[in-house]
Amino acid sequence: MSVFEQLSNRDRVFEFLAPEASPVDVRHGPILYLEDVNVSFDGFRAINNLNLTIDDGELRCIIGPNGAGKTTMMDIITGKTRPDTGSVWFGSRHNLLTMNEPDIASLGIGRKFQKPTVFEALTVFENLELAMAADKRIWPTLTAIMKAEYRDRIDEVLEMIGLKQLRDKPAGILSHGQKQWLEIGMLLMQKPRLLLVDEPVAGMTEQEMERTAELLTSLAGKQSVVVVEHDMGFVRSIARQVTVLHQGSVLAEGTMDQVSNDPEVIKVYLGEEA
Amino acid sequence: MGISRWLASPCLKRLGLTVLLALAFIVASPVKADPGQALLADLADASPRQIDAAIEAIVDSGDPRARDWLDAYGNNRLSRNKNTGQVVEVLRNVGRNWTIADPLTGDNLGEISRRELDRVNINNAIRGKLEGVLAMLDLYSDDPEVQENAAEAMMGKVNNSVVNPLNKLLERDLPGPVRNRIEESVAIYQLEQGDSQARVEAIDVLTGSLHSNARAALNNAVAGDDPAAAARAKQALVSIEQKLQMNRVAETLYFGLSLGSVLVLAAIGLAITFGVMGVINMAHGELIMLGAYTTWGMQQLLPGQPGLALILSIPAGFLVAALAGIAIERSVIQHLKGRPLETLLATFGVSLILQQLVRTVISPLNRSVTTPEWMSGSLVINDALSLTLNRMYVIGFALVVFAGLMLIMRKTRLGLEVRAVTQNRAMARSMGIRATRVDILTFGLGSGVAGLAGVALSQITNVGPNLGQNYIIDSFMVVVFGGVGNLWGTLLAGLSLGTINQILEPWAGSVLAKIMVLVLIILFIQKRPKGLFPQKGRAAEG
Amino acid sequence: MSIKKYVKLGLSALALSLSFHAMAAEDPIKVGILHSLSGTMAISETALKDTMEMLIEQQNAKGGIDGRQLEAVVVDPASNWPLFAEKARELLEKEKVDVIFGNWTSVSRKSVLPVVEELNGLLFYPVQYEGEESSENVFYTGAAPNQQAIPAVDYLKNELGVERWVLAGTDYVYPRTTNKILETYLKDMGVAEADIMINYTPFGHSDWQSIVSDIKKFGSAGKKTAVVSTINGDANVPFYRELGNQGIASSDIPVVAFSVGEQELAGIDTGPLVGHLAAWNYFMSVDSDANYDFIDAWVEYKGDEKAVTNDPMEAHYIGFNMYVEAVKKAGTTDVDAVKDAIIGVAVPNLTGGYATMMPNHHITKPVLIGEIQDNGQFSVVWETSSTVAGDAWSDFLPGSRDLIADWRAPLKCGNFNVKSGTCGASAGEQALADAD
Amino acid sequence: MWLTRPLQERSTQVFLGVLFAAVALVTLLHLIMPEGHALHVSAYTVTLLGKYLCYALLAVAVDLVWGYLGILSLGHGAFFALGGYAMGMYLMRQIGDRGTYGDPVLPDFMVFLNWDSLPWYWQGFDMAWFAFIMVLLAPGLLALVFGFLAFRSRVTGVYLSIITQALTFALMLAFFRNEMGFGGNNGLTDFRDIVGFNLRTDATRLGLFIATGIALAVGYVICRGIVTSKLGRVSIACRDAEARTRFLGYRVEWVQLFVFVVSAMLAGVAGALYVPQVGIINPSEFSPLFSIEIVVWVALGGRATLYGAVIGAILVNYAKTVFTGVMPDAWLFALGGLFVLVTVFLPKGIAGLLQKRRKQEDDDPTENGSYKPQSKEASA
Repeated sequence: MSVFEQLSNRDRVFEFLAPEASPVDVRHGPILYLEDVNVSFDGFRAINNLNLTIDDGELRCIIGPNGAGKTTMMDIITGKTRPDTGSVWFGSRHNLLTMNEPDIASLGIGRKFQKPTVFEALTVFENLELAMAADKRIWPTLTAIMKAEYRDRIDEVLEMIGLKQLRDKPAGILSHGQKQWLEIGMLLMQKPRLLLVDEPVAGMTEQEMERTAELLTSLAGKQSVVVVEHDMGFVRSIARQVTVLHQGSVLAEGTMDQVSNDPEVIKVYLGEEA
Repeated sequence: MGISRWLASPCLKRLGLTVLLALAFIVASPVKADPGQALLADLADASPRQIDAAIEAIVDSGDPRARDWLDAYGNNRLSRNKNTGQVVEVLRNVGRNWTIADPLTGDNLGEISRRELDRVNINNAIRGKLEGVLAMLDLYSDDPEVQENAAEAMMGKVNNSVVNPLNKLLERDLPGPVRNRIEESVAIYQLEQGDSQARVEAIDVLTGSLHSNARAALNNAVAGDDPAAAARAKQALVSIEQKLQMNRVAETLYFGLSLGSVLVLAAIGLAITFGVMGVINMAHGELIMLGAYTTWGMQQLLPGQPGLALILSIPAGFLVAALAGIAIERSVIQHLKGRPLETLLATFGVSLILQQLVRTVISPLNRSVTTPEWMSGSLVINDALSLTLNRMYVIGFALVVFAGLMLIMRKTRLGLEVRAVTQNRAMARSMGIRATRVDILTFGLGSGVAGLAGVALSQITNVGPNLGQNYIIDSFMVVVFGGVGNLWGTLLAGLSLGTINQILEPWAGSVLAKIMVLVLIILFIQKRPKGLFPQKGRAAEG
Repeated sequence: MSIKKYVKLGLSALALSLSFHAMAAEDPIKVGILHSLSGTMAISETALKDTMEMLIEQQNAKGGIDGRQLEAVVVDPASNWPLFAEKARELLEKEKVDVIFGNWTSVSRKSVLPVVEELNGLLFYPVQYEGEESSENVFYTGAAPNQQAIPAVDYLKNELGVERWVLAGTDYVYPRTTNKILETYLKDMGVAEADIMINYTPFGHSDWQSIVSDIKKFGSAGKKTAVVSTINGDANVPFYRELGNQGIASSDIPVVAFSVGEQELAGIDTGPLVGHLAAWNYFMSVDSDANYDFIDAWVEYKGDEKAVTNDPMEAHYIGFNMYVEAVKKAGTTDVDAVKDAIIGVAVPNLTGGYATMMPNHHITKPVLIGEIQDNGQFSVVWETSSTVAGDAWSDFLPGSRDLIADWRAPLKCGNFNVKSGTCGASAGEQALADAD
Repeated sequence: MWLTRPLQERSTQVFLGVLFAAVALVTLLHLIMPEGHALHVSAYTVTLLGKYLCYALLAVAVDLVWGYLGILSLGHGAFFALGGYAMGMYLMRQIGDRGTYGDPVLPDFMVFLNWDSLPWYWQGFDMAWFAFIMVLLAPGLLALVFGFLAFRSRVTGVYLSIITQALTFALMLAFFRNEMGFGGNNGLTDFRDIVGFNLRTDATRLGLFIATGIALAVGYVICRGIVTSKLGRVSIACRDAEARTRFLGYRVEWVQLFVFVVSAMLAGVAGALYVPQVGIINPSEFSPLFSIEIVVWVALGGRATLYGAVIGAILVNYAKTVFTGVMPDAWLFALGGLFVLVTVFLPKGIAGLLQKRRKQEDDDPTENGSYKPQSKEASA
């Protein structure tokens, strides 16, 4: 029987998916909190007074036409881009604007890129190994040994993302969809508190999409997930809360139905879609 | 008696003979009479002590040919035929047989083995005096140009034998510059020889003159035993120094600019092949070298007219280098698409080959490239500040080349296509741009520009197999400092690096200055990891 | 599978070691030629290699040495100093040459020196150098500072009345040492500190603008000024060009160069340089039949009417003939025999005199001052009345003042300290003593 | 343990096997075979091979940073030379009063440029242990400072390559200056003995040769150890997708710095062993062209396969030795041609050829290391 049936029965919980005690303080409110964020690239305002809050364990979809600033927003959260003004908080303790990518990553924010980027020269197994939550300083990394438990954990994820057969093949030979999966797998290995998933189903077949949908929904609750996606069908299939970005700021927020009935949204976005 | 017998009579024969003799005598006599023969002989035989006298004698003889003789003497062209003892003028003194002429009649005596000739000795000291003497002769010329040069040459060469004639000359009306010069040179003489009154006047004349001889004289006066003059001279010098300061600043800037323009020229071709195409072309230096050798070749083809040759070698150099570049692109680089570092290695091999090729085919020795008249010497702003012409041309040339490239890149179809291909190769292809053709043209263009740089450099430095090596590293520094793929960056980087170097050099010394510049580049790249003008957009993302 | 490859690699290493044992027939006298044919020094050294090959050819035409033919063994140290040592070793150990003619730069000599001494070879070094060296196995046929620099300075001082001195050089040992010697010498003659300007530039320095203008400034202080140039090879062209363009005529500020010969001039447009000076022990323009014959032979050999000769070529000419004489005298090519035999051997030089090998392994040379002519030649304007013997240890350097070299039987010492009377004894302390 | 791991993998075993076999063979042939016997290996050859091995170690060091970290260093000659100078200074002090001027303290070049006392940075080099530490420390420190500056500010790709070139170029100019007190252009030479052994005896040469062999072995194992460790995979990750690696929580700059420094130290050791064998160290070792040549060896042997670097270094230098002897006037053609042909027709170098023969399930992960569609430098 496939992994996904297991996944779908809710009482079954993979221990490696269970968030371990993390320094993130979510006792009072949201896990991610963006306020009045502004970014402009020589003149062009990519993000414009963006306000966004993600609650702990929430699954949030973010949609918006091209150039709405979706990817830029992710760059800001993960520390790749520094905003001109505004504040970005992870939990109520960590000001992300003061940290660099590795720190943010080790805090428990995982990111999947729009264009799937895996280490093509390394095998699928090694890709997951690198992603695995561990002490990532130089010396420990140099002296690290592959313990049996790690191997099992990796194999479990391999199982889940359905790349078991390709375990020892270089990731370079994977198909586009497989790469997407591998990257999601790497996210899982990181055991993040917050997953930022950028267009996870681009270039996937219908059934691959289904799997992905199931996986993401299963994650929600234990981890907070932010999905940026174009594919309305997919969004509809997973979305509880949807945020519509337009020209770098929030245009509308609510359930899929609320949003899709919002005249503003229809004008700028769905109008074009429909 | 019959006619025939009369004809045969000996008396007539005798008569004819005498006539012949007479004729012979008439023809021969002027040779004997020519005084020049003796004068030149004296000059040739003169011991170091007597030389001056011999020269004087030639000048006083008032012989119209005197000037030519002294010229020939000054230029090492007077020699003595070991066998006949005749003094001859050497017209052509290369190879084993030299062409000589008779200085008296000026007619060509044909070739003679070098071994048969014994040069009439001359050295700098004498040459110095000679210049004074010739200048004195020229001062009376009615060609103002000649006069001016003569006056210039007079500076610091005035001695009591010429001072009076000079003063007489001053009574005539002369063109302004000539007069000033003569007055100054007389003043210098007065300052050294004259009485204290004359000294003071002299100092007043020299005050404000930026000419080095004037300064020299004043310095001596300061050191001299006449306190009054010394004090006055000091003041004069102070005022002069102030004027000099500005000139020196201007000079340094000019030096910086010219060094900078050389760097720009050397680097701009690389900015295209490397910056735009991403090909790390280690053979770039050798392409420059080819351009320089083309100039040399041209001058060999057109002996006697270096100027024309130089101008012709601008297109020629471009073509040669461009073709070589295209050859490299076709044979090597096109196989290395998307492997920029491999291009570094392969082209490194190519550069080795090209260097050795030049060594074996042409020669390991440097080749001499003559600088045309209109490029040698310098443009005199004032006595203290003069801008060397060859470098001024190079600066201009660099700017023209740069402007040209800018036009091609911004305004022409090629430029558009090049930018398209560099932005996104696949996309450009799909839009019907023939990427390979663009590559060939781009690389050809970059290489051609390198050739142009070579043509310019041939006027400044060695034309030899190592020419390229000396510039390749600097070129890379300039391109990277300016920001890969940005022509403006290259221009700015080249000029600023050159200027910085020249500003540092006077107090740091050339070696340290160069080191400092390198360190500066390293530190700068820390601050701005993508150079002065970073490339924008996805193309720059790694 | 890959093991085979590895083994192949190992074998190739073995093969390489084997290849070094192709021993040539004992019969011919093997002459090693150690001059760079590629790299930066090829400019100067290639001609010397050709010279040697020509001389050997001539000698063989004359029936070799006592019937034994000579055979040239040419290698290319590629202007790479460690490679010089390696190639010297190859020549002596593998090729078993009887004598080596080679090197140009001091550094290459320094790197070869230990090899030649260890393997007891013979090296003839043809280039003017900084002195401060006398090896039992090296014969210095080029000029020592006292055979070039000092007479040149004397000439400038006495004939041209120079009072103010610019010592400009490339920053390496030869100019450094030469300038140090000259500085001491000038000061001993009572030249003031302020009247000496010393300037060093890196190799191949190509931008002389500011330095030349400094020289100009320095020269406008009222005293007759001259530049003593130890600028090396490639840097000269741009230097002289700059001089010409900034309008420094030889009659204002003459430049006397120690490293600019006919070969360097061949690469320069000499028009603007007429009257600038060079000090050598030989000029192509020297008026002697020996010289004319040599030039004719050279032109013949190169098949190029424009081919030029220069001082180091003469040095090789002398050195080669000395070696030939020494071998004849010793009746063998055995190194030690030749070493003893060669001291005192006198052979004609190309300037119409004789060169004798001194006990300190330097030779006697006339010193000539030449002026650059518009045809790329020098015209001799002055020469020493008699030949000067090369001085291994300069009298103007504190460290070496008390040192002499004498390789004859009793002393057999390259650095004998006359003060302490010991060989290689501590002149260092002497230096320290003089320093403070 | 990361250092012992390589010893279990076949390729390393084979490599060490061949290396030690070759060294042993040469040693035996040198000692046992009589002079002039066809199989005798002369001291000249021994030293020559010793030199090759030094270059091989240097090449391995370069391959470590270029092949596995994607940092094309055009300045590794600088680290090599620094190690060499450290050793050279020690050897210089060992000359003692046997120099031409017989000064007990000052090297000859200092005496005749009359320096009156030893500059501070020459202190301590009379002690072997100090000198040997400096062999590691000097290059290591330079790499540390330089690397820290460069990697911290994320200088990458060709920019990094060019400033490494600037680094070595600047150092070359600096060491040419006689005021620096390193003998200027003449460098350091005329060495007598090392830790008590006379450098001019064949025995010492053999010793140095063997020592070099061992150093190469150790260096190779260290590098293998790194590249087969998780850190090795991380560095490959940095090479291929630096940003991604950051998002996984690795501090890329520290990884780069660590590997860079290790590589620099290896280069230093290579230099230190090189100097006593060739008998001279001079600024030309700093010349950028030499550094480029090293890279060419690596590329020729096969990037990102350490043994490839060794093959490349030995092959090119052997070719050099042969050509400069056999065809002095034309050897540059041969060498240049070699570079061109190999880069065009053997993109993966000689090692690439070897791998083709291997079967796919070769247990060596780094074999795939050379598979890299878009590596960072492609952004040049």
